[in-house]
Amino acid sequence: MTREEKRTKVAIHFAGDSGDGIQLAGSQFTLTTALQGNDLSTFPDFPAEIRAPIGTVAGVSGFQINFGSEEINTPGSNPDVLVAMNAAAFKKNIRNLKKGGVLIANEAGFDKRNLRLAHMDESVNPLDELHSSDYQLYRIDVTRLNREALDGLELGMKEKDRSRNMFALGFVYWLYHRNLDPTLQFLSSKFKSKPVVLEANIRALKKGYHYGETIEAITRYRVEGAKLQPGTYRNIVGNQALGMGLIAASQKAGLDLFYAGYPITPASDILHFLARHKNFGIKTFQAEDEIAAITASIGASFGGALGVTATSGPGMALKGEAMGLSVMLELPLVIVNVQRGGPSTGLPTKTEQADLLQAVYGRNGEAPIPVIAAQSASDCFFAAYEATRIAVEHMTPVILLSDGYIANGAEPWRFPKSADLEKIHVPYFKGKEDYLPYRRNEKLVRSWVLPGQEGLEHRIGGLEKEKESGNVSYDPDNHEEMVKIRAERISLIANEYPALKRVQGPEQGRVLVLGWGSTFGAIKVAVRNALAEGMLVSQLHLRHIFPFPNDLKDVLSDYDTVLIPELNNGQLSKLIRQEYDTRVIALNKIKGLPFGADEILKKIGEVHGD
Amino acid sequence: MTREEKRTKVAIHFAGDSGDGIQLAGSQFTLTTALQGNDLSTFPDFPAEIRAPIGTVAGVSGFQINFGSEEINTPGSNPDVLVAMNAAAFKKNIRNLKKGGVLIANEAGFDKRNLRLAHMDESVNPLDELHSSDYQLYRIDVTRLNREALDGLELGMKEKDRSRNMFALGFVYWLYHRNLDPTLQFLSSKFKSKPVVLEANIRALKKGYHYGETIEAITRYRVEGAKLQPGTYRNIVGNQALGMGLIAASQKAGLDLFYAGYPITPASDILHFLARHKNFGIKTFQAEDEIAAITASIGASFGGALGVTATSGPGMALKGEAMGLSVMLELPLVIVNVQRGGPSTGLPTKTEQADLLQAVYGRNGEAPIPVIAAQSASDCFFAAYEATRIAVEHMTPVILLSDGYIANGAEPWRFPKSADLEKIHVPYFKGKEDYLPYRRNEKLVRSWVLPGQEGLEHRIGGLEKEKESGNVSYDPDNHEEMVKIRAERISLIANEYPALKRVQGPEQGRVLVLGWGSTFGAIKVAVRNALAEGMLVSQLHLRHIFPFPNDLKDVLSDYDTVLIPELNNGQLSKLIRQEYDTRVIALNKIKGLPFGADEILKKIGEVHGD
Amino acid sequence: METNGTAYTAKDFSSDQDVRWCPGCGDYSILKQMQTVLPELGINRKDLVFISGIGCSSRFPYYMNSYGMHSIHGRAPAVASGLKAANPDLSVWIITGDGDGLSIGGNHLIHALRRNLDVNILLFNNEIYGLTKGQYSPTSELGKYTKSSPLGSIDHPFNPLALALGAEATFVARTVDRDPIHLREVLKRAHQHKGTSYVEIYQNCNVFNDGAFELWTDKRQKGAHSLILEQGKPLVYDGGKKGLRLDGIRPQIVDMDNDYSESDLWVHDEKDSVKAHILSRFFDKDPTPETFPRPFGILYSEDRFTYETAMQNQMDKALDLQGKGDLDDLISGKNTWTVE
Amino acid sequence: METNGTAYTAKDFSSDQDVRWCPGCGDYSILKQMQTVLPELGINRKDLVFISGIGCSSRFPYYMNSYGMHSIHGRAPAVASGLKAANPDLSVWIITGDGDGLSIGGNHLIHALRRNLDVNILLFNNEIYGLTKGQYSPTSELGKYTKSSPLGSIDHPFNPLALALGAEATFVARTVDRDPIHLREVLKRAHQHKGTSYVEIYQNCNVFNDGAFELWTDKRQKGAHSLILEQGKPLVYDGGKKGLRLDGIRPQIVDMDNDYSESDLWVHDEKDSVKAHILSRFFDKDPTPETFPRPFGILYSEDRFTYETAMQNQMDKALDLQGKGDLDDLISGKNTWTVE
Ligand SMILES: Cc1ncc(C[n+]2csc(CCOP(=O)(O)OP(=O)(O)O)c2C)c(N)n1
Ligand SMILES: Cc1ncc(C[n+]2csc(CCOP(=O)(O)OP(=O)(O)O)c2C)c(N)n1
Ligand code: SF4
Ligand code: SF4
Ligand SMILES: [Mg+2]
Ligand SMILES: [Mg+2]
Repeated sequence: MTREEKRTKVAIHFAGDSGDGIQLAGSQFTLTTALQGNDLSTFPDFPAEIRAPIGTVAGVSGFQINFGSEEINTPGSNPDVLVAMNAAAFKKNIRNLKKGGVLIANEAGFDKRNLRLAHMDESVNPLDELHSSDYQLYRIDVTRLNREALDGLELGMKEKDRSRNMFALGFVYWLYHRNLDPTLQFLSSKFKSKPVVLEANIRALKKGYHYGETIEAITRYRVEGAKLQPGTYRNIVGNQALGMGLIAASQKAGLDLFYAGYPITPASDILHFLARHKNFGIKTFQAEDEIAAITASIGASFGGALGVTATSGPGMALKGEAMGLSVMLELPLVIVNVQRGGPSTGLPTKTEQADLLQAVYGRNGEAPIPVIAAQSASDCFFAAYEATRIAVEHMTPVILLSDGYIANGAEPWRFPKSADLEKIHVPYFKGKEDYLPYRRNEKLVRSWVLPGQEGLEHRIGGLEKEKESGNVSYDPDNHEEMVKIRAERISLIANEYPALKRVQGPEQGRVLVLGWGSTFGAIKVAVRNALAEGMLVSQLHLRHIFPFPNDLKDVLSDYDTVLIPELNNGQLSKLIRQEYDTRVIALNKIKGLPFGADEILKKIGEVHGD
Repeated sequence: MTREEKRTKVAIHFAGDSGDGIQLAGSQFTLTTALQGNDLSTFPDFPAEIRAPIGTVAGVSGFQINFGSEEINTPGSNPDVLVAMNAAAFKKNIRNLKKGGVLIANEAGFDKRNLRLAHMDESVNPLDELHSSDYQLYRIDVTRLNREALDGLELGMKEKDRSRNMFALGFVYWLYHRNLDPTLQFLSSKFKSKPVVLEANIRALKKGYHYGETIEAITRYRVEGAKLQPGTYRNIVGNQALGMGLIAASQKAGLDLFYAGYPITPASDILHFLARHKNFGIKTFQAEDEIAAITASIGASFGGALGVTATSGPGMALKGEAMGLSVMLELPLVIVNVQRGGPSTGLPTKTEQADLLQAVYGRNGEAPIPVIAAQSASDCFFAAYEATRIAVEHMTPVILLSDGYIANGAEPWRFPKSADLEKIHVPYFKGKEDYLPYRRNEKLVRSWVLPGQEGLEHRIGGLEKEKESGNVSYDPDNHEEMVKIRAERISLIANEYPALKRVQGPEQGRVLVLGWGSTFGAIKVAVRNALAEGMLVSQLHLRHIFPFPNDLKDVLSDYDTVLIPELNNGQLSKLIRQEYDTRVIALNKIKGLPFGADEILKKIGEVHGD
Repeated sequence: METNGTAYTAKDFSSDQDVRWCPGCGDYSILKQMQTVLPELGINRKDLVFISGIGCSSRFPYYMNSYGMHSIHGRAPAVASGLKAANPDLSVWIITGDGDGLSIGGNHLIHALRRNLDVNILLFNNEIYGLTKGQYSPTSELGKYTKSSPLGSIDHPFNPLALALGAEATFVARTVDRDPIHLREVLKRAHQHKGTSYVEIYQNCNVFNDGAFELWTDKRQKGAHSLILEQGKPLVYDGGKKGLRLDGIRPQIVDMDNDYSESDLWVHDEKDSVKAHILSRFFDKDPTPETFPRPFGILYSEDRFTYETAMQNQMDKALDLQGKGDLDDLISGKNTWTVE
Repeated sequence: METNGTAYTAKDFSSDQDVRWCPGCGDYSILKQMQTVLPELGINRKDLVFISGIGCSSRFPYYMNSYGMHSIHGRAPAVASGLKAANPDLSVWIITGDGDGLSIGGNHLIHALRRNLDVNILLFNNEIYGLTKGQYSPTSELGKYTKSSPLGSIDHPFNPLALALGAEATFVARTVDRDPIHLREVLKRAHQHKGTSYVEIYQNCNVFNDGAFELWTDKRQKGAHSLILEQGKPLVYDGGKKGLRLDGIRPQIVDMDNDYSESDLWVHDEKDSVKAHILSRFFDKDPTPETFPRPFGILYSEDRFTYETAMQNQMDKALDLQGKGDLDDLISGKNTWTVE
């Protein structure tokens, strides 16, 4: 007989071979759960290889989702449920599983061969070794049961086994009272053209679902919908949100979007996404390399489009020279860096925040470029929108920093109406003549003339220019003045920032936890708990990193200590130390993984303590 | 009748058309003066165009030399003598000439055509306008006199006029009691194959020299040899010294020098210099671009050579990704940046120090690379030597910063004996087996095995590596540990620095003038004068910028204020603020020109005042 | 892109900036011919854009009274591709040098050629790095003595036209600074070609590589060494004294005075890629009696769809398939839920 | 570089790292054939180096028990050039992909080819970006549907062999992962060639571009579509049923059964650059009866001095002219003066 329990929060980790369709199962569970009104946060974690060797630990692909009836800000560190499709998946993740948690293991994945591939003792099945007290163990021979379920279908064993993920997913759906329809719809459209495969997946899913009933003394869990802010929601992935933000901004600015990119993990999906939306007047250009990508974007901006390029660390390193050119040209340009583990090729599929100083300083000469960062999957939309606004209204390149974690992560999003998005004003030249390319308005922004405009023909380039005419000038005083003007015009942008708002915590206190980018969620949970424990701690998260907000100085001065958690070796800490004299303590994690809230909470405790 | 006067210091500025051979005249005067035992400092200043339009101000090429019987550290700001070959040269430089200074003007260069080209009033000859009290004016019709001198030679007018520079030079030689022989020797070897041209130049030089006697009421000046430290001296230009430093270091390390470069002003001369010295076992490779240059150098280092590449700002911006690779590979590599005016293409032939932050931070991921700087033309030798020593002994890329000013500038050099240069130890792997590519010694340096060594075959690359084996590893903890190790091993280099020595000034005081790179000379003069005026000021100049010397903190703390003069918008200031809490005041000049000592002295006064 | 009646003169295309090339530089002549031929091309000045990289030659845009960008070293083809794709109505001219276009910029050049946007690439080939004061370039001959090759260059040079043909170019031509009429004619044809027109222009750098092309510019010698290509005409040169025929796949120099008549000769067909290939390989440096003449004119031209047309077609197709994009639909997506 | 008696087996060349390509990937076969053929090449393992860029294919060096470097994307030819120039005794193999070698690395590739160092370039062409999960590459066919070209690619692809010929390559060959014997033979010839050997290897990416080369690997079809080149042999294929002849410069497919005998056919001569050019252009995608077969084997090979030899000669010459460099003479220079 089946028991029922309620939960306010559950973290499930799906793990299996790269070939096992774990990412698909994970994203389906996410969509379904989102549609059931839970708040959630996900973290896909896959190997650098396309399909790392079968059965090996290196080849394990994982997907963790944390969902609940309460607010969720991180994918959670220790899952309540582990779905292990094979021994390697078990070996890699079992130590994280909460004591007393649910372990769903695919028996067939623990045979001698799989144990060997996972470099485990072949003579003992680790599942036999577990103390039943430690976990709620469900040993299911998914492979066999699934094959039975697909009996009679015109499919080879290989093809049949491909739907094992659906069987497992079905079982988890049952366990957590999930609704099958969204996935059924998804399958029908995905396998439109392959009716037999479709049938197989549907059967597998349903069979897994109903399998639950056949087990006795099993507990099912209910996780009510979350009391989120009223409104209409959707589920969103970071790179998708970023692409949408670019589209929205270009539309609001009345500019055609020209996107040039060279594929690189984890930025490629932005190219893929935009390429599917040409009906918004978007032109996508797959360039021969990152240098061609940014220079083509510059060319497009010169032609009157909104030039955008996206890449990751190694690609950024190649764009430095062209960024300098865009600084000289003073044309709108958005440069996106979806950061990954470095240095060099580093850890291509892992997340990191180590390209911040490169973004701020990685060019020859005095070449200031605004730098802003996205803090969550859905925030990628607003960050992209703000980056574009600054680029267009200030005629400047802007660097937008995201990272692998939020780029691939998903969360529910109370999305905005396009009508509510602020308008973006393009500083076109209004006159008919006397155009001086580098004459500036009160914000030191030059006005924009496009090729094709009669009588306003002009030339621009990368050599130093005479103050207003923009003609080449080697005059010493002019050079110094131009360097100062380029610095000044960027610093003026800070005047437009909204006043800084603490995310939570008192106006003054012992510790200010200052963050940027994807650490937002983990910091939020940590600070919430710290406050609950009665600590005098607040949270401030930066959207704009260069130039810093004018009011940052005051906020910092309201706290004894500023704690800066970063997924790098202390880069924002350096920038803060360089600008402000406050007591800075850095909390650095450089493991290619996001922070766990507990790691930050612990540190807050220490800092608050001393 | 001719008067004689003594001078302890004279600054002469030669100016004329790009085509007038000003640079050659200047360098000959330099060599001659050096050989006469004067201390000196020079500053060539030419237009970006190869031969900018004749007669225009944009086309003026200048060469300033400051020499004396006392110590000379800068080319001097306001010359005592101006040689103006045409109106444009006059227009551009007359305001700098000291009141009462000597003005040597080529009459023929002030005709209507030249006045028009210089955008000056054609109706009046500016020479007529000068108050004889203001300057000692020598109006010489160099063109005519020179043609007369070459009368009968088998040369067209054009060719004849080409030796005008020698005529003018000869006159200046006479005026300052210079010895003709060095230049005569130079000419004979330069025009070996062209006897007529040789004859023309010799005649011109001598005619100019003897012309002096024909003028009455003229003053000649004696500038005795300088009381320099005893020893043997030579005259040296920065890029040449840098090339020699590389050769010397490679020889002392017992490594073949492999240099790959792509031409770029002002770094190209390093390639030219090394290409002429293949007899030192040097291989030079003119690559298709800067990326190929650095990666070819990396390949050569992998093969057991000393890989070196040099470029300037825009080229550095392109090398960023490959620098990251070299950080991962932990192979010796020297990367030279002869800085020029930026950003972007900027001011290619002007000097600047604005690539410092790029050198320290311009890469993706946590990729620490030591950064060191050369402080004068001759110091380029020792800086290159030190860069190589660190690169080899620590198996790391090293960035060496020079700039256009010292790269092209010259000074006397009490050069070292090769025997006195410290040995450079190469951390070759001693064993025969059990080689782990990333096993480290106590300095965290891995040992070096070259392809061709039996039984030690191994693979390296840009992906994160397992701690000792160097195998690819995506393990989170290993990544963090490796990032820390790479940071630690670079910071350990600072333990080997010699203790910091103030250049001058008290152990404690009001103001410490902290500099790096080519500002050394100007700061030295400024601080000397400030001390003479009784101010409590000292000078400290940094060879090593990253990592900072361990004892820098203490030195800084001995002064109330640290004044940092830089030819940029305050980059070292940022780095100092970020590391130390001392009162930093920045003095920035961004005009493509070196500091004048007076500019710095003035600022010292202000700072010392408040 | 056509002029709305505006009749231009050469002067209309010269900017107010004073030209800063060395006296005697071949670049002057190219600039002049460009300004002279433009009025005939019927391009409205407002739609005219010159994009260059870095080098002496790349200063060109500053001297043209049109839109222009002096970009960075080697990247002009990429900049121009973005510009043309963003606004296909513009007449885009890429100005590059043998270093800018074939050394650092080689990759962008070959990719531009295969993509075939309707732009014109003018490669000023002086077989030297001019602006950096005289190092050998990818087109410098073997053994060339320069600042960076004091013992002579050991780099086997590129054959700029063979490279372009190998890179899928649809229009490949050669001309020379000292032949104004031919230069103008080729520029005109380059403009008319729909697709990427690649024109190598021999340009004398009188300061660092003077006389590099004397064989083909010197009055006395050029006749015997230059082969002027004309569509549909037999290949004759040296004032009609010499001709070329094909013996199978082997080109042959024949004396016209005796045994051969024009009807025996190879007839130029710029649509024939094999012939173009053979012509592009007439490339020997030091002349012997057997040396083939250097061809000038249009070696090859092919009609192929342009990149920007294909791009536009896809935009239209996307509209058909998906309908005009609606921002709110995009943002909300298909699966939403509401919290009261 | 020759083995000092050491007799190797394939096993000696496989490293301890587990291979991480997808099951069924064509890379496995190439790896295996390389390890199998190496013992025959007489290279001492200590002198063997593999340099790669980034991509699935570029993982290759990790699996070879030799020296190796997995460098950065597109730069392997430059890294290898520096390595070979620094130590000419090494046997240097460059492993690259159609993206690594022809997209981001295109410029280094063509410059390596013209310089002609004695290295071997193996271009694993799977007509897709594998490691980044399936975008079209510079060799993907027009209209290809990929993640980055949802409406089909509009980029006219490179012809990798024609590009190499245009870039002055001295050894140009094609082979395929599924034909072990041919693959080994070509690798052997590549090694033997003194100069840069450029080998395009058709490689099946069974995950993102499965069957791209079926025409030339599928038992049933390949006969009719593959032309195996053998020096000095007439061009016959389709089990001898079909042959190729040259009608002037025009290649022609002829039926052997009737009117034509082998003596009428085009005889393969890998030294003939024009023939190589024509062969390289047998490149149509979708087969029709008129479609020319795809040539496999050595299309072209030419003897030209290698870069490192020329470099060494200059080093020697420098020694003759200047004598062995003396450090103190260098530092002091010719003009010195002494201060007492
Ligand atoms: C990134 C970068 N590298 C190098 C340079 C230096 N540079 C400027 S022009 C040039 C080559 C010029 O040769 P070419 O393209 O043939 O033009 P030319 O001056 O001969 O007309 C070089 C190497 C630069 N400006 N930028
Ligand atoms: C500078 C840089 N840009 C982009 C990437 C991402 N990237 C890695 S491999 C690759 C292309 C792989 O295609 P190919 O060379 O054909 O190799 P394959 O995987 O198909 O064997 C790309 C774009 C990178 N690693 N570095
Ligand atoms: S250096 Fe040569 S190419 Fe450059 S402007 Fe002078 S003559 Fe012309
Ligand atoms: S993705 Fe394709 S090329 Fe890469 S390993 Fe898998 S099958 Fe091979
Ligand atoms: Mg050139
Ligand atoms: Mg590929």
